[in-house]
Amino acid sequence: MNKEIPRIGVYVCHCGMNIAPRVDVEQVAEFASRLDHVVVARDYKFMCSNPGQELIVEDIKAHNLNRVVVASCSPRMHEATFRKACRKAGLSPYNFQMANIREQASWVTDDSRLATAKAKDLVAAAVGRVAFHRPLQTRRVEVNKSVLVIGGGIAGIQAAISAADAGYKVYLVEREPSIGGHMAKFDKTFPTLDCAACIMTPKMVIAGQHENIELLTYSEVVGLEGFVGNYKARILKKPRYVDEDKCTGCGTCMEKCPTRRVPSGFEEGLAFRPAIYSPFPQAVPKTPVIDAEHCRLLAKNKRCGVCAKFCEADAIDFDQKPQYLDLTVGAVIVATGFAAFDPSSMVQYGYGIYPEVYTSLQFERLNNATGPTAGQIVMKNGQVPRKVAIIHCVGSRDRNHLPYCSRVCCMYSLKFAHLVREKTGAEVWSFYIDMRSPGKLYEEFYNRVQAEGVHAVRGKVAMVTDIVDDPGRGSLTVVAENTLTGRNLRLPVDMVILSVGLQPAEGAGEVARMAGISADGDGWFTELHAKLAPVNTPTAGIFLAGCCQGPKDIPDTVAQAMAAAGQATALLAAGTVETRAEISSIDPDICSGCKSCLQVCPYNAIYFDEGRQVAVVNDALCQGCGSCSATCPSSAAAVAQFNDSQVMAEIDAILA
Amino acid sequence: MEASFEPKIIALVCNWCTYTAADLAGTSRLKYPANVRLVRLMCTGMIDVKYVIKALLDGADGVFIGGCHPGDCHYINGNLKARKRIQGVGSILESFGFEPQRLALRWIGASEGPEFAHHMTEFVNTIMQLGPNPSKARMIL
Amino acid sequence: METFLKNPKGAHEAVRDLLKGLLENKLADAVLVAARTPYSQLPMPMLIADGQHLEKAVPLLPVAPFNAARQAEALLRQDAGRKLALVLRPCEIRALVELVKLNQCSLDQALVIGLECYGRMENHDFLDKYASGEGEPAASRIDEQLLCTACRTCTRCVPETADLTLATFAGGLEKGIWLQAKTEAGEQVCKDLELGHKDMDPGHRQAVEELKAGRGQADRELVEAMARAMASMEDFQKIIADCINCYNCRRACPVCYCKTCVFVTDVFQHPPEMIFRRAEKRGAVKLPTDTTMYHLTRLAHISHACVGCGHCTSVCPAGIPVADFFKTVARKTQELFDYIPGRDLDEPIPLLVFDENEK
Amino acid sequence: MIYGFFPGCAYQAAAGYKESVDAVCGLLGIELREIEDWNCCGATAAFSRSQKEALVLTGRLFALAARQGFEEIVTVCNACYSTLKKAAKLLDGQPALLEQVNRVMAAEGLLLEHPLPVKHLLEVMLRDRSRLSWPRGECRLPEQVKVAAYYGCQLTRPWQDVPRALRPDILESLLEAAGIEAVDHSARTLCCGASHAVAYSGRCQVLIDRIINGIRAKGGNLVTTVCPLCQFNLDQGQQGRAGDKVPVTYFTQVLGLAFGLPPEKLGLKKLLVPLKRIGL
Repeated sequence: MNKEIPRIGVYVCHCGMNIAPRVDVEQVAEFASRLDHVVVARDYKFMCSNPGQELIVEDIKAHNLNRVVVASCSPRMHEATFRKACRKAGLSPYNFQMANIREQASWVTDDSRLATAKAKDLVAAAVGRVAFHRPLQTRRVEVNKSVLVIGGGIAGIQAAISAADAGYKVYLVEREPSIGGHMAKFDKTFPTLDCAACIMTPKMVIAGQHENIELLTYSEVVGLEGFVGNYKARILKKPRYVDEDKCTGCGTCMEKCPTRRVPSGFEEGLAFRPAIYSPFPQAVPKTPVIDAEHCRLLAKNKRCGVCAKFCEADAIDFDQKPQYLDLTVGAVIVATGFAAFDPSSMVQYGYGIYPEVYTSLQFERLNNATGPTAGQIVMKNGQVPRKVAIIHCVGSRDRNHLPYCSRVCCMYSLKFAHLVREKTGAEVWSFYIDMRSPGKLYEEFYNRVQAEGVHAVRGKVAMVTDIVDDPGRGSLTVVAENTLTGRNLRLPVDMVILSVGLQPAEGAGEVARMAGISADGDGWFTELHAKLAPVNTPTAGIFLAGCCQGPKDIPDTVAQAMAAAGQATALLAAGTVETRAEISSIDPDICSGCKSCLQVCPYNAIYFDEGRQVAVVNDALCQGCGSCSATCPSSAAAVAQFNDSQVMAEIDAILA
Repeated sequence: MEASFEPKIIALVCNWCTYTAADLAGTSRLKYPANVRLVRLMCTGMIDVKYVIKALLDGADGVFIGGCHPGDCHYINGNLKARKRIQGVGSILESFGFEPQRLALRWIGASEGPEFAHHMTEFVNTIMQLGPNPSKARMIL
Repeated sequence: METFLKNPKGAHEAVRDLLKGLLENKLADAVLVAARTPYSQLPMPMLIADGQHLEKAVPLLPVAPFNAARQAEALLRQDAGRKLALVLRPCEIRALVELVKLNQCSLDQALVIGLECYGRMENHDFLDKYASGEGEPAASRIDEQLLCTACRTCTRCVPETADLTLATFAGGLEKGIWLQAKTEAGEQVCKDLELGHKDMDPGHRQAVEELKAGRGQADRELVEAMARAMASMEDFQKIIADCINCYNCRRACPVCYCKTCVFVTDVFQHPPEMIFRRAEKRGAVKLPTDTTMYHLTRLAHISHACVGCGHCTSVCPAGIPVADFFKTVARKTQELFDYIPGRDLDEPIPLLVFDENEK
Repeated sequence: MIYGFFPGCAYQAAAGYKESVDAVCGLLGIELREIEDWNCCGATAAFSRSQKEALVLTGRLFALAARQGFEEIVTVCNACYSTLKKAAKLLDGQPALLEQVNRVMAAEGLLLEHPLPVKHLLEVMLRDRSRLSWPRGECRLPEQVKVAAYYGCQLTRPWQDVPRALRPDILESLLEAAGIEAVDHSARTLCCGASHAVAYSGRCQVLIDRIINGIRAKGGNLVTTVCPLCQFNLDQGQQGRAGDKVPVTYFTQVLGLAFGLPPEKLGLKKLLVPLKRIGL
């Protein structure tokens, strides 16, 4: 029962031209002024502006209001703003309610009469409900001063370094044997053409040696629970069969291993590796792993153990078992990156059929000084190509595959074009749908590459075939239409590069589930707000970095990684977080001890007090989902801000 | 003055998915019937059967419940609990002559603004065809 | 095993012998059984510790002012360090099972003796008819028409989870009563009391079938009639028109287990302006408010667990057939959740279990 | 096994197609029972004139087949196959169209509830192989014969559901089942220009040469087709050809040879590019 009589102030926002013309705000304010307990009701151009907020503050004092309603945009936009204003005037921020008359009325309704009617209802609902609001108590709880970074690509590495430099413990988890991700495979980077290794390797080394960073390579996150400031993560360390502490990284084992022809994932299948391997020379850590599937001893259990015989450090350990690590961290940065689109499904481009058709990642390796050809752009037969075709948007902007633009394939294709021209002098034909070069120095790079004599053809390639009209002029024919000239084209070439699109990394969905973050239709993780919270997720304390949130180039990835680290460390620096006020509590005088709530609570946040035979909420664990309140027939369990009286008052007012 | 029937619909939606989708529909300026009144809850899992009963007894012409797709619930499985509860109360209300179509449960994900608008339009049309809530005219004791 | 408890004085005496035996052999420290107080015509649930008092026990009389499950719960709420034997009707046992599921009590210290139940009369009918106790019916069957509606339409009149069952339907009640052991505990008791085995009266099964068949018919007719009678909110309002919000029905209900009903908490103590608003909206509003809300909510909360004992109707001062519309709705909800209340301790309560693949 | 067979107009005249089909089917225990009173499917021409008329032509075939108790229609011609598939897709999706067609066919007392599945004999042989009397013995086709499978454009596009439409391999699988290892080439579904052979023979020549060259480049010395139009066009299209000619056969002719059936029963004499070029 309401002891204190509510004194409510209602503020209807014009939001410039966003609400006002469609919704008759004066009428709504006048309507509000006649509602029960409303002491003052006004309309104003921009409630979120300083004068707007001041208006509230002054009224609270002048009319000693004890409840405030603002009718404007979505609470997901400005609830925090107005709660602050209330607090500033000495009013509990929880004695506030917002009515969303922009996203849910003015913006979605043509008929201004209906929009106004809807706005009135929503205001009435807010007023009806706010009368039942109570000041809520929150506690501050310690934030664990460490960060978990999931994914060891450039995004994860940068985020880890930034957070570690800020003085916080960082756990960097990477499922491959080495950190580095995709960028480690690249040779040059657009538009500046500086060598990827030259800028990447130092970062990897820093990450590897940083006293605040604990590298967990060849490991995966298999469990994640808890809440902001206090996440519990379970890490699976896959058996390396090599003792990281003993191994000196001398590499003898790799030379001696009798199994030699395992296709190398890092080399995109262009080269082979032994069963005991370290993916690439600059790998961090250097410690190799034994690939149990191909190891003669582990897989076929033949008598082998050659690696062990030659290992002077005696680091080989065939008895290693999977290990589980349980970490407690204050924040989590998700940087699971992307996977390159596999073009084998697009039979018309002949990938996997014609040896001289390469994916972009394969071409990166072909270019790379440490790659299978030591950086020579040559065909399988060792000869230098005379004519190379580069096909943009393979899989991208394609209803049958990836509907969206990969954001990087135009630029890296131009980079390829440049490299081919520079290294081989070969003729380069680039087939594009639209040339997209938005970014600092990108357009300039495009112009430069054009000037280098690259033929750019606007048109999607129909097919690549090994049927050639003149065998002397290349082993492949690219069939396409030049949509600018309207002419069909049968272009003989020696080599075709497929600039494939980007898709979410394998297993990203699992990570999303564990972290309780959502993904869009294409599988990219959704940020809290597209513009205003690009690295945050709806789950406090979990941040996004890099391509896991959407296709990105390296500069954007690094920027976002630093931003994510910034957000995470800001949270840690604060030292404590305010506990959620909107959580459940159980009235022991009403509870009948039936334990139903214990059964439905997804967080085991309710325990049973055997002495009093009642259920009790652990407010550190409760997330406020209300499973218990909806299950409890006597409503002994109730979520603050969402209790029966408040919700039913809202419904009551809408239908009054 | 029996003007054209403007149904009033109470939509009990979860903060994370359907409410977000509604905002998205707004920012995308998608138009849908103005008859819907959203009541924002943290999760469909907190929807008490009383809310549904009250809304219909107080004359709502329809009750729409929108939550995250199964598996996507921000609170792991609140939506699954809701689904079962709503089935239960639905079958009860049905025995008292409430058409089952007056109570709808749909999954609308955070990024599904267009779907939100679509479901609203669809539901409002259904209610239009059903006509006003029979209990509306009568005095409810 | 089965056996026949002989006693020339008839069934009630035979039951008393059994219970006396339990007490004397320390198989139970006390017995909960319907018995007369020195002053009452109606048998009340009585906790009997001394065999002397068993002479007043009349569990087979066709009347019961309570669903004794609530009294049983009170005694079994926590371990009292005593063993309790309970003589209960099938609907009482079903309710008790639901209460155990709801963590309200435990059967660890209980020996449940169920009786095959011919049904009960409404208290006032019983008193009118047998005020003097003259010509009081023996344990045997009485005219169905004398029974309350719930019992007349009850097909679950044979105990389903009792340790021991008093097989009233097997007949021979003037010479004693048949006893069946349904659980290990029950078997043990029979051994301890050295009750020899005797093959069940062959007529028993048929008697049960016939009774159930007749009741089933009555049940279907009732539910169909009721479904028609409450086909719209307006119809339903006519049915509950005289409700005075006394909440007796939920107090009498053995599965309405809430210590405090939400309808007597702050949630429904509306601030006056809210009630005025309702009056202004509809022109007038009946007080107390939320009567329909109360009945619908109760249906939503526990119709799946309704054991059909009918006590809600019996206690209603306004003569509202609460049990009838509960039965009608429960039929649907229990079918929907494929749930049969009181059948099995391990059968989970529907609203507490859910999974992604449910439709 | 008995199949509802739609021969199509080009079948009878096709060089040895009928002979070889009869011979091979006889051997395998396949009975192709002609749909009685069948009519021309209308091919692409009918559709380019009027969709409704085209759908009546095809609809009638489905209706007849259904009435004669067949559950699917088997063809031996890509054009028929493609046309029927297209019709089936349209009629399945749009009750209105089906209604129109039925109204016309009512005059004949025909009613079509739903179109039947359409299969090429090639697909049927592959699918039902286990239930056919497939010869056990090893392949009788001489070593030096290098068979190249040619599908043409209409078997896999645009209405069909043959996997890897642009580089199918079901014909290769069938040949393999007869012990023939087909050459791996890229001309499988290139258009041979058949439908323009008369109007633009010059342009077609380029296409034909491209196909033949593509096959020769991969060591193929015998083309095998699944369609009268393809066979005829590729066969006669080589007459003016300067370079080495390659015999163009029907898949049933090659199967026949592999199974060791007497050549004279396979109508091989009717081929324009003679088989003796490759010592047959």
